[in-house]
Amino acid sequence: MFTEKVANKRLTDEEFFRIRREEVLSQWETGKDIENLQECIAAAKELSEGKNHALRFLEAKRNGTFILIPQFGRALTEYMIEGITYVESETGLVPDGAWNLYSDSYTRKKEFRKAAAGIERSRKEGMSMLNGWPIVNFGVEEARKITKASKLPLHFVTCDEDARLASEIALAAGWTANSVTSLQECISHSTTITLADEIRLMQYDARLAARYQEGGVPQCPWNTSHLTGYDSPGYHSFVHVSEAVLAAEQGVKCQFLSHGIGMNLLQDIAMIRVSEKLCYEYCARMGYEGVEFVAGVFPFLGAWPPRDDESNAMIAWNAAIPALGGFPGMILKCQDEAFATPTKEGMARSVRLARHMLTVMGSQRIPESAALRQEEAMIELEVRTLLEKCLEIGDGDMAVGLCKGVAAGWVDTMVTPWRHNPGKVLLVRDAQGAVRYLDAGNVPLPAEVKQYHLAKIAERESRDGRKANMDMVVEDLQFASKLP
Amino acid sequence: MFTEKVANKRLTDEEFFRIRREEVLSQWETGKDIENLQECIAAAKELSEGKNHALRFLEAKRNGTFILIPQFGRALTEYMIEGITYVESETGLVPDGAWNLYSDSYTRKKEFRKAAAGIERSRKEGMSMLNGWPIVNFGVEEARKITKASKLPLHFVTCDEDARLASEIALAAGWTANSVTSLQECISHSTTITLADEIRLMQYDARLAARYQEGGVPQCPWNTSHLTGYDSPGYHSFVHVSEAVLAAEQGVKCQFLSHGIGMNLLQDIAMIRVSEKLCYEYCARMGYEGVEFVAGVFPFLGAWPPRDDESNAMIAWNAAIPALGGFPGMILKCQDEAFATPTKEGMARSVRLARHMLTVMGSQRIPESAALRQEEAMIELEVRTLLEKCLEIGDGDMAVGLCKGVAAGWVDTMVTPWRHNPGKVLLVRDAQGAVRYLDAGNVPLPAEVKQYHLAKIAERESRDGRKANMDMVVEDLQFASKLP
Amino acid sequence: MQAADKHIVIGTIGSDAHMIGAWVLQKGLAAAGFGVTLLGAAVPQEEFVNAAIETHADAILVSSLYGMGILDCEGLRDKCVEAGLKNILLYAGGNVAAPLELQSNWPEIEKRFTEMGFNRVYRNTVTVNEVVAALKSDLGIDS
Amino acid sequence: MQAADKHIVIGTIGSDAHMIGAWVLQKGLAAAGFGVTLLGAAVPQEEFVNAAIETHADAILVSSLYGMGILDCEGLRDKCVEAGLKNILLYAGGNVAAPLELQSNWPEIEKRFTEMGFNRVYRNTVTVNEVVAALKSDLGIDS
Ligand code: B12
Ligand code: B12
Repeated sequence: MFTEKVANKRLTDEEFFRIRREEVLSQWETGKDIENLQECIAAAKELSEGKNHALRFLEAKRNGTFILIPQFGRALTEYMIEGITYVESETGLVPDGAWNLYSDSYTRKKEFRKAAAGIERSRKEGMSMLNGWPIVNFGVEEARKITKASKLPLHFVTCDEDARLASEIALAAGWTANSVTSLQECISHSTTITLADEIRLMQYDARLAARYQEGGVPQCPWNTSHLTGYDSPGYHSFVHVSEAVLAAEQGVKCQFLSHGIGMNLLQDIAMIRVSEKLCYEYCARMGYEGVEFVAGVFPFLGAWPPRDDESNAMIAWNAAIPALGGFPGMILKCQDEAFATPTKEGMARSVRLARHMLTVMGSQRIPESAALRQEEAMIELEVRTLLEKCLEIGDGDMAVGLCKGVAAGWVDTMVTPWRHNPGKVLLVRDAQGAVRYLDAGNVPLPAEVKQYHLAKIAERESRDGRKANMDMVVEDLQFASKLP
Repeated sequence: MFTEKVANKRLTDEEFFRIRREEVLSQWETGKDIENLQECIAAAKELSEGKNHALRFLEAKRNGTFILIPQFGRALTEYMIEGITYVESETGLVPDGAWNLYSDSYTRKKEFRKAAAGIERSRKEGMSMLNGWPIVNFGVEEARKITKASKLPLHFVTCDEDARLASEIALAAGWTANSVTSLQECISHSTTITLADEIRLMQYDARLAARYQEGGVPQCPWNTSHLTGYDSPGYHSFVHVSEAVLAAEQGVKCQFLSHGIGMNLLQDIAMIRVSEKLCYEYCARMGYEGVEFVAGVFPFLGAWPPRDDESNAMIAWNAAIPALGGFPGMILKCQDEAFATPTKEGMARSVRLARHMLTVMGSQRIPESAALRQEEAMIELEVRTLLEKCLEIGDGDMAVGLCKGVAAGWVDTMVTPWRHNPGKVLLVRDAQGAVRYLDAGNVPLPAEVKQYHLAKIAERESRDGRKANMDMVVEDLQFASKLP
Repeated sequence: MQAADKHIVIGTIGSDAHMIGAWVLQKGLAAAGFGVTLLGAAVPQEEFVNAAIETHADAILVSSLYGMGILDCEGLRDKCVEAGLKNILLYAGGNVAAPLELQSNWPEIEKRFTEMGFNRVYRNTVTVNEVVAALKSDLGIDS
Repeated sequence: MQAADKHIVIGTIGSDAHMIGAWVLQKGLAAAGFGVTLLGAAVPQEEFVNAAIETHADAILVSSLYGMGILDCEGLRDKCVEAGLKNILLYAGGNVAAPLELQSNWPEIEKRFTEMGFNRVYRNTVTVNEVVAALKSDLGIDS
């Protein structure tokens, strides 16, 4: 597909429009409805009035308030509208909310024919047989119906390799956040694509967002580290900073940093602080000016418990962490998490629960402490080492360095479907439930960091009276889904 | 009723048995079934085997683990047994649980005839028409049925002025914790009784617990600051320490410190640390040796929200605080809180939720920090000042000092039904949701503490753009019960 | 007719120690212009009646939170009638029943309180404004 | 007959990227003595069949987590039959349906998978031990 070598360089107008014409709009028939980019931008400007993601999130950051972000995705437009309006009207989500909307996985793999069959099937069965909304099949006018039905900023999860057409349609519909990822997508959702190819695809998405921004529709694409649910905090931050730099090069001016968390209060807060700090620092250092970052939390991405009561605990604790950390974006999973795509009732319940967490604890913050500083220092050391090595090996080019790092085996994490991942890393939880490297593989952890992790694991070993090993790794994967 | 002056002195055997005969056992016909104290102690020893409150709680404290404590109280014995066995079997509460069991309020006011009518009425209606289990009407054999039905330590809420007969029956049934309170009872549940009378009544309860302990049945009576739900943390700690000293004088060797909390993480943790520390310190100073204290949290005693989702948030956050504080006792309210006495289904759901909080966060603790130290220092200063003033004015006698303090108007709190409370104090929440003195009345707050509170209130005033006043006080009473 | 011409007696009945609700209510009614006497907590029926006579009250607001409101309120209307307060308004409010099954069956609760001679009964989710509006309407006050 | 004589192919079907379940399952089955081939995630039907032929597999365990398992599994039995694997055991497991209404109607799910020619279908609450026991029973292994 892509033969050129990758580089962290802004797409020229010429390239952008060539790709747009040849590779993107032609993917499916609905591409033709958005041929005129100027018109799309003008329409988006109007449609997103009063519910712009970037403006609302930056405002929340300034004011120290929170935005609750439920998720939703169903096969048919009417289900989408029904769900969105239900939650908005039943929960008081407006105005301090936003939406994280999903396409189905066929769409995310460009299997539009399968998605079409899924739409038909859903109509026939009278329920959603797809795990999200097939935006490409439905096209921009349908998407605009959703925009109009909601009072809130909309983000569309445009990921899984090539989501360029989905991005085009979402932004043309007045949704004000797509996804600007890269390594994240490979690790979470891919098997064979190369990182270089993924980066090239995502450069387009980023450049597209930047064009809308430049055209007067502020954008806040999501820079995420949702990953597999079982990754080191340092790896998360590394993913964020590298993605930040790549998106900034394309002209993106505001990014939402959606961090998958491990549910260890101190470690998660430390991780997010390090990410945010280094996103600013590295962008500034590489000459990208005026780029803003808004930090957020995506609830634990590992296995959830299959019962309401335990899920309620998960929802609460996953909300308590951003609250105590003071991170404005609180994405929500719901009580249906272990079973099926969220129902509207489930999302409403989850919004109400999280909202009340904010009512009772929303202004409380974790105090500064030596323990938090230490956790931050350890993560920062890990992330800086990886970033510097990337820049070094890539001759100052983050994209090149990233690709080389994966190929050389020192950019690594655990249990991903992605075949190019080295897969030597093993992680377990320590005595406080923080995530630690049992085996760092070829990740160039500074000796100090490595020792810190091993010492923490040793604490657990002595508490539990057994050695950390593969069995413990497997058990830990399921620690939060177990019922008594 | 009591003509003698109060003093913090152990009841002599002679006094104890005279009171027992003349004032306690004769209160109701079931008193005669427990005439022989030696036999009662022997029976209790056997019945409490393997589920002793003191032993289990001290063990949890040593191991850094938690005990979940649901509550229950219904009019009929069969309802009690049904509820207890349901929760124990549906939640995995055994072995790391205990029960907080309630009598009805008629029993707590010695209105045994009304309680009898309530029993009849409940039978007729086929549901519980009393807000708890009328232990005195039912007597010791019925109570023993409950002991046998449960696998866990049982605490009986023996309070509301004169609960001496209830205490006698509960302990004779092998329940291993009654209540040793005093000012707490006046503030929470009383209108006209004098503090001196209340202390005298509670001295009997404490001495009774000590006798069981001396007879080989370890006891862990509850020393509580449940109060009204709207009291300063310093007042809470002060209540605990004063109660600790009074109970220790009677020979009580282990006390469970059940703190009503305000739901401000730092302030609550600081309060509990101060209480525990000063309980040890003052008991040692007054010569009571080998007294142990186990700290716990009673969920917010102010108004709860009238919907499940918001109640789930309350349950979660009220569990997170003892978890992060490392306090072994986690008492639970449930989703029924705003409406009616807890159902067994509600208690089971709440246990499962809290248990999963422990699964995901149970080994995480709040780190030491300057902010926490400052909060502790402020509370400690307040409490020490009150305690010292009591001892000074009481000539070294805590009971006398307490009574004089109330009479003189410098022992004071807010919105209690107790007519002897001075009632000049007004509390509001600050910008972080911590409870602060808007008006300290005649409470001898050190100037430093007073200024600290006012400065904190000023932060909120400037955030909210309005002055703190009575309206704010009234609003704050309901801050956690409001739905959007 | 004005709120200031009307007097209301409020208290928590029986052995019930909850008094925050009544306290909040009193502040709200006073702010709405009513004359209000707050009797506090654990108030016997007789005391309600005596206070109503003494203050020439137009309404008695009985608060009951602890779950035994039905038992505690039985006979209050009779006592009012005996004392010559046949037509005095009687409201109850709070958490009037202990079991959730009854508490969540509100038509049944209303039926029982009507049978006991109460004019209105309210859940604890009622707002002060709703209570003020009901009083004004029942007492013929222009709003 | 022993577990070591039996070979199992495991993978996640369709466009599904979830592979932790299959990975955990593989470890469990291997520990129980089975020969196991793990195909990873996003495995097309053809690849399952080819791997089964290649490894002389006795069972194919299809994992599907992302909610479109019904759509992805249709036709797999036919492909097996065509390839001469008429009697190979077919199990499915995970979160096989997207809507909660279907996912929580398990008899309906079982009916559908039976109609599709699957021998068993499991929810995601199944334990590895239960899967091992079913395989042993279906494959006639002494336990
Ligand atoms: C605070 C509180 C306490 C405090 C009371 C402090 C005080 N000084 O008042 C303390 C901790 C002392 C306490 C003690 C007990 N409590 Co309590 N308490 C509560 C709690 C948490 C909040 C009540 C409150 O203050 N709300 C805030 C105020 C502003 O609202 P409100 O009282 O509902 O009043 C409003 C409305 O109801 C209405 N209203 C009230 N009265 C009236 C009357 C009329 C005529 C009208 C129109 C309107 C009206 O207007 C008010 C203002 O908006 C409730 C549960 C809840 N609701 O969250 C339990 C609750 C009321 N308590 C309960 C019980 C059982 C007890 C105890 C027996 C012990 C126990 N098992 O916990 C003791 C009572 C002992 C005794 N002798 O009475 C139960 C009652 C169960 C039931 N009804 O079936 C409840 C519901 C908790 C529960 N689910 O178990 N409690
Ligand atoms: C971890 C996870 C992810 C990770 C996957 C990482 C990885 N490398 O595998 C990430 C974050 C990448 C991810 C992505 C997505 N996910 Co996901 N994910 C989960 C989650 C939280 C846990 C799954 C897990 O790993 N469990 C732990 C393992 C050990 O258990 P298990 O997978 O259930 O497997 C066990 C059993 O099911 C059984 N089993 C499994 N397969 C088989 C097969 C047979 C034959 C047998 C007998 C038994 C069996 O044995 C296994 C071992 O015990 C679940 C929700 C949950 N369950 O908590 C959602 C969930 C599966 N994901 C879901 C979705 C929709 C997605 C996405 C489409 C995006 C989105 N909307 O979130 C993408 C998928 C993109 C794609 N192309 O596939 C949905 C599926 C909805 C549905 N079925 O209706 C779920 C249920 C969440 C939800 N409620 O929305 N996800």
